[in-house]
Amino acid sequence: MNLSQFEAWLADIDHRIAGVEVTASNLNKRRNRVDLPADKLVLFLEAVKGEASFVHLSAISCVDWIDDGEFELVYHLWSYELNQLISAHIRVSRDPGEYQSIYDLYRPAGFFERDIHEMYGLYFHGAPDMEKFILTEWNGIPPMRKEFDSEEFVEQNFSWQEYNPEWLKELVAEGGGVVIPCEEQRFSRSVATDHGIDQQHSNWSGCDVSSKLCRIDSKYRGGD
Amino acid sequence: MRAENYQQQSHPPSNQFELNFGPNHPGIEGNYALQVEVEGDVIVKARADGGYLHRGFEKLMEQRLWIQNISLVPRICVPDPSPMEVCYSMAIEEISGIEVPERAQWIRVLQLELSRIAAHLFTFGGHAATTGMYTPMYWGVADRDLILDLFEEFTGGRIYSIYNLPGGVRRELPDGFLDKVSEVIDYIESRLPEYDNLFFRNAVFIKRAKGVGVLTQEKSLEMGVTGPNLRATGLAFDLRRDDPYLVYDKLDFEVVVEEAGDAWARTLVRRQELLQSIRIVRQVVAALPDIGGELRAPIPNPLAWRVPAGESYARVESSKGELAYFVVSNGGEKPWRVHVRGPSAMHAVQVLEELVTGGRVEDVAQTMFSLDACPPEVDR
Amino acid sequence: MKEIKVENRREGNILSRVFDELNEFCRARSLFILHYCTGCGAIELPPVMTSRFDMERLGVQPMVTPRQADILLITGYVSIKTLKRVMLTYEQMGSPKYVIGICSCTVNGGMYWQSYATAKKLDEYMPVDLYIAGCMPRPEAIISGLRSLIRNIELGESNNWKKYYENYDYYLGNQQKLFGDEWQTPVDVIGEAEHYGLVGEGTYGEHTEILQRVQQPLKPLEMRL
Amino acid sequence: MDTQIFTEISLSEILVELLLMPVIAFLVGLVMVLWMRKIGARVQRRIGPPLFQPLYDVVKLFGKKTQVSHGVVHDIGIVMAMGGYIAAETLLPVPGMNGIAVYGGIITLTYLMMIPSLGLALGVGQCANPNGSIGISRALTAMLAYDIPFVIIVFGVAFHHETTNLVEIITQQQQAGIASWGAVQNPLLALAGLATLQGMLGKQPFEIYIAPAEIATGPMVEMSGKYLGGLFVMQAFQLYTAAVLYVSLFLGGGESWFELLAKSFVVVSIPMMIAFVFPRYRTEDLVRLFWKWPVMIGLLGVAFVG
Amino acid sequence: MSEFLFELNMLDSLLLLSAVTVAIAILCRVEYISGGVVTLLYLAQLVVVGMMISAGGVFSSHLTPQLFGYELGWLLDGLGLYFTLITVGSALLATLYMAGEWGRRYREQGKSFRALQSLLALNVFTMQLLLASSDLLSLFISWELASWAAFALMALSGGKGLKAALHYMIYAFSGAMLVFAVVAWIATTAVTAAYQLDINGAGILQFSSVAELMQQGIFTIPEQLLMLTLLLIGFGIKMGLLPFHLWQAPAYALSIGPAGAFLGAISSRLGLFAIIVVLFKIFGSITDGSILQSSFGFEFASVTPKTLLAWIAVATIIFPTFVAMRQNDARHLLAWHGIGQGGYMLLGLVMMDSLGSAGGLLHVFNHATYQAALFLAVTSVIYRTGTADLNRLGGLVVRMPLSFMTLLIGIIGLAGLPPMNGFVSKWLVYRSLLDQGELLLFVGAVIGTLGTILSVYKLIHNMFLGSLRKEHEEVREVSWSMLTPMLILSALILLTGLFPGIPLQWVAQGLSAVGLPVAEFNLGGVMADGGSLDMVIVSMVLFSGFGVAALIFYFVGGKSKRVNPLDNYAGGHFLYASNRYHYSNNFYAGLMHLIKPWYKNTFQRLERVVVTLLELTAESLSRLYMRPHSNQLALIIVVLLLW
Repeated sequence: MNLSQFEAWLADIDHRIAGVEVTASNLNKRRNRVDLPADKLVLFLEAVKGEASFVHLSAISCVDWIDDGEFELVYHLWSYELNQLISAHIRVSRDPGEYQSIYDLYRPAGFFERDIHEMYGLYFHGAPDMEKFILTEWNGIPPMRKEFDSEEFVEQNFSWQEYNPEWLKELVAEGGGVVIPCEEQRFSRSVATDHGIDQQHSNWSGCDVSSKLCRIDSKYRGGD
Repeated sequence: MRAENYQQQSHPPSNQFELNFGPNHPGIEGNYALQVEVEGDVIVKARADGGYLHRGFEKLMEQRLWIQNISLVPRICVPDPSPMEVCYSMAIEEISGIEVPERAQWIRVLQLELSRIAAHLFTFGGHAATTGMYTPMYWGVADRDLILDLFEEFTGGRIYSIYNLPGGVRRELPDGFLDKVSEVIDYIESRLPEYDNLFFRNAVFIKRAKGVGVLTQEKSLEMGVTGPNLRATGLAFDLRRDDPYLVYDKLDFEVVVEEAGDAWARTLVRRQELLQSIRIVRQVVAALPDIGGELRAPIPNPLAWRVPAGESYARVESSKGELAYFVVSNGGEKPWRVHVRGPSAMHAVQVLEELVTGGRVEDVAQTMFSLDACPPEVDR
Repeated sequence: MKEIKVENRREGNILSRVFDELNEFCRARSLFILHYCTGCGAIELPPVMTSRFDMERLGVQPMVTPRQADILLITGYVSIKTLKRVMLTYEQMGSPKYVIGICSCTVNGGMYWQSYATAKKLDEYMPVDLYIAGCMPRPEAIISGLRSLIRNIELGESNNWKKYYENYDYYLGNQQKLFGDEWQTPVDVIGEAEHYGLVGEGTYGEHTEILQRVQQPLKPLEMRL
Repeated sequence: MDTQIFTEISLSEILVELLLMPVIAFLVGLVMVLWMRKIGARVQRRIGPPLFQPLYDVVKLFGKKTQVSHGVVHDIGIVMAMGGYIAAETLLPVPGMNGIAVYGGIITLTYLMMIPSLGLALGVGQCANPNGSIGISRALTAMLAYDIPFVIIVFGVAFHHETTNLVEIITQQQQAGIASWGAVQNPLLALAGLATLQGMLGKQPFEIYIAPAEIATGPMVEMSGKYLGGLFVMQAFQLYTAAVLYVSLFLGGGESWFELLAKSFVVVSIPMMIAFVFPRYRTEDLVRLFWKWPVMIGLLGVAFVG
Repeated sequence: MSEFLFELNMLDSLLLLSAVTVAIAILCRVEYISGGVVTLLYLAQLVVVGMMISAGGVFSSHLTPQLFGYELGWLLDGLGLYFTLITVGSALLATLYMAGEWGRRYREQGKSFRALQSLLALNVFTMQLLLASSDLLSLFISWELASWAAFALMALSGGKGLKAALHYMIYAFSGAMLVFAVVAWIATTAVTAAYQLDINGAGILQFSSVAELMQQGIFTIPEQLLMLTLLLIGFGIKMGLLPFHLWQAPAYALSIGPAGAFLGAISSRLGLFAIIVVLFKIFGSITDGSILQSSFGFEFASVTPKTLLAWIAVATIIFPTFVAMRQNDARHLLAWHGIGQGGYMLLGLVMMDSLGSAGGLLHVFNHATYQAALFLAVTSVIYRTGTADLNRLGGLVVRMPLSFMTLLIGIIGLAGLPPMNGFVSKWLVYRSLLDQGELLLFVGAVIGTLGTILSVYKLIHNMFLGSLRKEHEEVREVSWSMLTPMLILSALILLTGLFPGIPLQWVAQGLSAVGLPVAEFNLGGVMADGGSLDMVIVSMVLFSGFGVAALIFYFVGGKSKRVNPLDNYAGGHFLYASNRYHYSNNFYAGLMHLIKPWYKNTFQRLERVVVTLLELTAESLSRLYMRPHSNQLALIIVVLLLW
């Protein structure tokens, strides 16, 4: 299969598998975006692997669209013969958080699915190993879910140390140093909120970390 | 670590015992662990255990501005950090449709290839040290330091350069920098015969490395192995050539291939790639003075920059293999999702487990180092 | 944490004083660092170790297991999973032992201050002798840090390892807060403190009580007829 | 001649020698350790440790405040490892001091040198760490490998000089200058001896039993404080013993201390220079290698002894 | 009869005591008394033997029955005395071991302690008869008796042990047949020869007379060689010489604990005794090859029986030692070493110089001490844990320290390292090989020693070191009744290592009895040209070395603290109780990668081939016999007649 045949094949695929939607990237001619219903994915992958030589599963990415109540799974497939990339997008409901493993088709999926499971709590049926790999000693909710607030967790579990040595005080008193007033910093999302920037995802509980940031900032000055 | 873990229990009759390779073990790259079950000195079962370097990068990136994340990404792979920032920048550029000026692209290539040379020198040293030969490590790391000096000079940081921005690079090369690059490159090339005698052609090393951790081409395709490890199995595939980015399509270099697929072949591929990188750097050094123009495309105020909604999948050939960033923007100030596909994620977990199983205790470390696994990429 | 008074160690008769002096002198000149890459700062250790900066000049050399080592280098952030291992490693090391926190992350969490996965303040979990800030500190900075540690040891000022025994309750409390009350390392720190006469005011406390209640006692296997 | 020596040496002289010989061996051994590390540093293009580094290390390790013992046998093992060598030094004649060499001879010395290995093995076994046990299993295997050429050499030398008495062997070699040296008389044996020396010192390419990247320093894995210090002491003794034994067998010993030490340091340098440019063999490759080349050369050497 | 009693000399009283021991062991139904009584009787025997040794000389018994016209005589010389001493000594310690708690448990298990006791006594008695035999016929008869007694003792354990014992019996029986053939051959020829030589016909089978016959050339040299070969095979089977060693290890290993210790210590050495008698008392002139040279008229030096035997001995050292390395059962491991150590004895003896023969003969004593100690220690472990499987034990040193010590001393002896006694005898053998320039034999012997070191470390590591299993948490040290013999043996190993002069004087008596040269020795060792050995000084230096090291270690070094085994390095990971953290199986895995293909089980295959051939022959013969078709038979007869 050469490139032109592949393009024809890809254009034709929605006739064979209902609901497949192909979008070619206009920036990079080697990228092809495919959207399809979740139940058609395996069918599509079988076709794409068997007929179009996409043997390399580059990655499976998961995106948490919390407002839609869905996870988006993106399967990035590469063909060594065509040098083309297909990104197959599916959406899975967030609530039961289950999907089907494609380990039988692509062995690298074993790692990615395991990773998605522990990071998002999305369970893959038929995967060889759904044991935790990275967060083996983590008991909270899967941390990559948008509702998990990392800062709140940090606030509860850790403390910071003051670092305000004499030399820094002197320096600041002289008006030196690079201490940026907290309100001018745009490092934290709560600061960003103060400035009225679009806060689309307001389900994050805001907490004021700006005072902390000042300290960290002054600490960094001492370093590299 | 919980009290009940220390409750005495009787073991069923078994001829096997367990060994922990890592996290605190010199035979493991970085902070990573392999728990193996051994019979005699043959490993019957291996289980990778990661997460010791987990920092939640992907979560952190969702909480920081697009531009702040530039300083975060290089830390995902410590031995070879430059591809990270380049790749992340490329992803943003693709989403927001920014054209990178040519000069910046050439400088990025220079940065990437210098980083590759440094990473390979580091890997050789590590690989040699696992077999008990420390001199290549002492030499290699010291030679790598020269390249780090170069980095320091033109980016300001020895390891983490944080030199790229979406749209280009941060600052102009210093005066006379290219001469220094040529000097260092010449020096490293002149050292190669010495490395050959010491390491690559060392009879004992060849005896140790040949036939260890053999990956066939079928297996590596099946398992998603990329980069030098894939090329060592005879498949000439290189993202720089086959999915070109930056100005790699204008550069003249070869895709190095070895057939055997064992630790020895992988090492040889890296050694040849080192030469190819030197070749590329020479071309860049020759070309750069003639390429003028901007260093970076104009971008909005980075502190209030909202990348338009969209997604992109940027791929770069790092020294370990295919590095990819999947970046999703919802038009906000911060990325909605960044997924880092570290090349080691493939060969440091499933492949490593499989190659180690059936092998010998003495080859565990060598297998891992010859695969050039980089645990922080796995843990993120 | 209670402030502890560093005891005056130049005590006893002349012979033992001379012996102590000799010990300090040699200890400062022979430091074995543990080969444990806890974080990304470890990438700057090979340059320190190898031909360019050659830390063996200072009598510092890498060692493999915690038993053999004197210095625990925390090279950067410690994820909670790693922190548990670092605690184990620290407790397994033979005193006098020194902890050097390399990189800013050990001070306050550094770049990862928001991260749910990394511990922020190393000082809460083990006594740190020296911080080398920077992200990451250059080899020169590490060498200079080692030099100042050597100087401190020679002057007898680096006695933070005693703090761990004398204020064990405080450290254990912080560990329990992070790891849960069931937390127990196989090292019997209290027993060690008693055995070597290092019991201080803060050795026992509410947290050690919790430990003694939940723990699986790990006594040495004594020979018996 | 033996019976004469039995009566000639006075008790006090022997006692002084018995005390002095291990002390000298220890000090020279420490310098050899330094020498080894310096050579390594030079090969690796760096400066290397300061002059008294080995001494600092040992003193520091013995002075550690807290140390970990896994049981009585752990202690006894280290004592045996050190004590075996302390005893072995007295069987090794040096200029001006024969110690009790005449009562033991080379076979006794060979077997006495196995005592530290056995002691170490016991101590490590008690640590209940499989890394250590694997290390010991490899160390004993290596011993099985290098001791076969070693005994061939011992046999050849003893057969050549018609005695197992080291004092006598040295005297015979010193009779006619360099021409009567073992290395000149039996060059093949001397060559096989060098290979054996490499194995005996456990340096690359025969470093399987330490192998940090494989078994986390094997026998040393659970050694802290004075236990590790004991092993450092043992290493110093081992270097000294191996070097002086080689010099005594092949290089005519030393008529003066200067001569002996000069020769010993030259001998020690050879394995060190090899060590830093080679990786380690696998166990079976090591055994195969030792059973092939040094044995062959050694047998050939003995055949020429005639 | 009363007259007879009056003239009872020491040998008679010894044999009588021994017989009484057997009788009491059989008759005494009160088993807990019999243990003590029999032990005392052994002690009495030991005292008699001691008196005989101190008296020196040759003791002949009044017991001189006649059989088929040949006079049977019993006569104990230095050699026999030496072996008798070891026999009685090991029996004494084995019985002492059995007498207390061990025996009680044995009885409680419903097994017959009386049978064990009496069979052991019977073994001792028959062995004494054998050791005191002075002519070929009495040798053969007592040989048979001893074989059957040994068989009965082995078979007592039942099960696999019975099978192994039957295996042994087949070997022993074939050996006995060969011996009998030679005896009958000599006997028939000797009667006629006796008239020619004017020797008393009834005493013609006495060793000295037979030796005379041989020297007079009654038998041609090839005939003598054949006889020698047959006898060597016959006796070599008992000794476990290659290639007839297969029966020994399982048979000894599977015997009941203390019986195994006794058998392992001395039983197979009877073969060596007989071989010594044959080699030096009867065929002395052939052995060294001098006669061969003169009679065949060409250089025969390279294939004299001496060199041949030496090579067999070296093979006997090497092969079983490396088989032992692969054993996973402590008793099997020791039993295989027992075979291997026999090689050193033979090797030393056939060197026929003062050092070598002293070494070989001394090794019998040394081997008996450490083999008994090792077997008893292993039996103690089995007694407490119920297993000798090296993969199911570990860490017992904290629970059974004295057994550990015994085993440690035993293995140092077995490995032949100073300062234990095994070193002395091996040193003598090495020296003799060195003096005679036997390089390859020397190397072979050393390979054996090195292999021994490897496998004994595996033994002690897998049993006593490493991590303790949970089921052995509550194990205790064995009782003093069992410890006493173990400690006595340990002390013996150490003492005779320190003062090898003590056993060497008995060895000297033995050597002079068979006319071998005797080395010059003193209390501490041996003096010889070209290097001496003084164990007193060597041991003193070694122990003072240990002392100095201990001083440095305990006083210069800081205080140490014991820790729990779970407080251990596991790659920075926590070591949980659920982790299997004990390396035991395939302990020398690296070495095995190289030498595993060399284990071809050649001897097992050879044995199987012979067995199959025999079965085939027997089968065909029986078929011929069972189904006699008259016409076929007639045909065969006709053919035979015509031919």
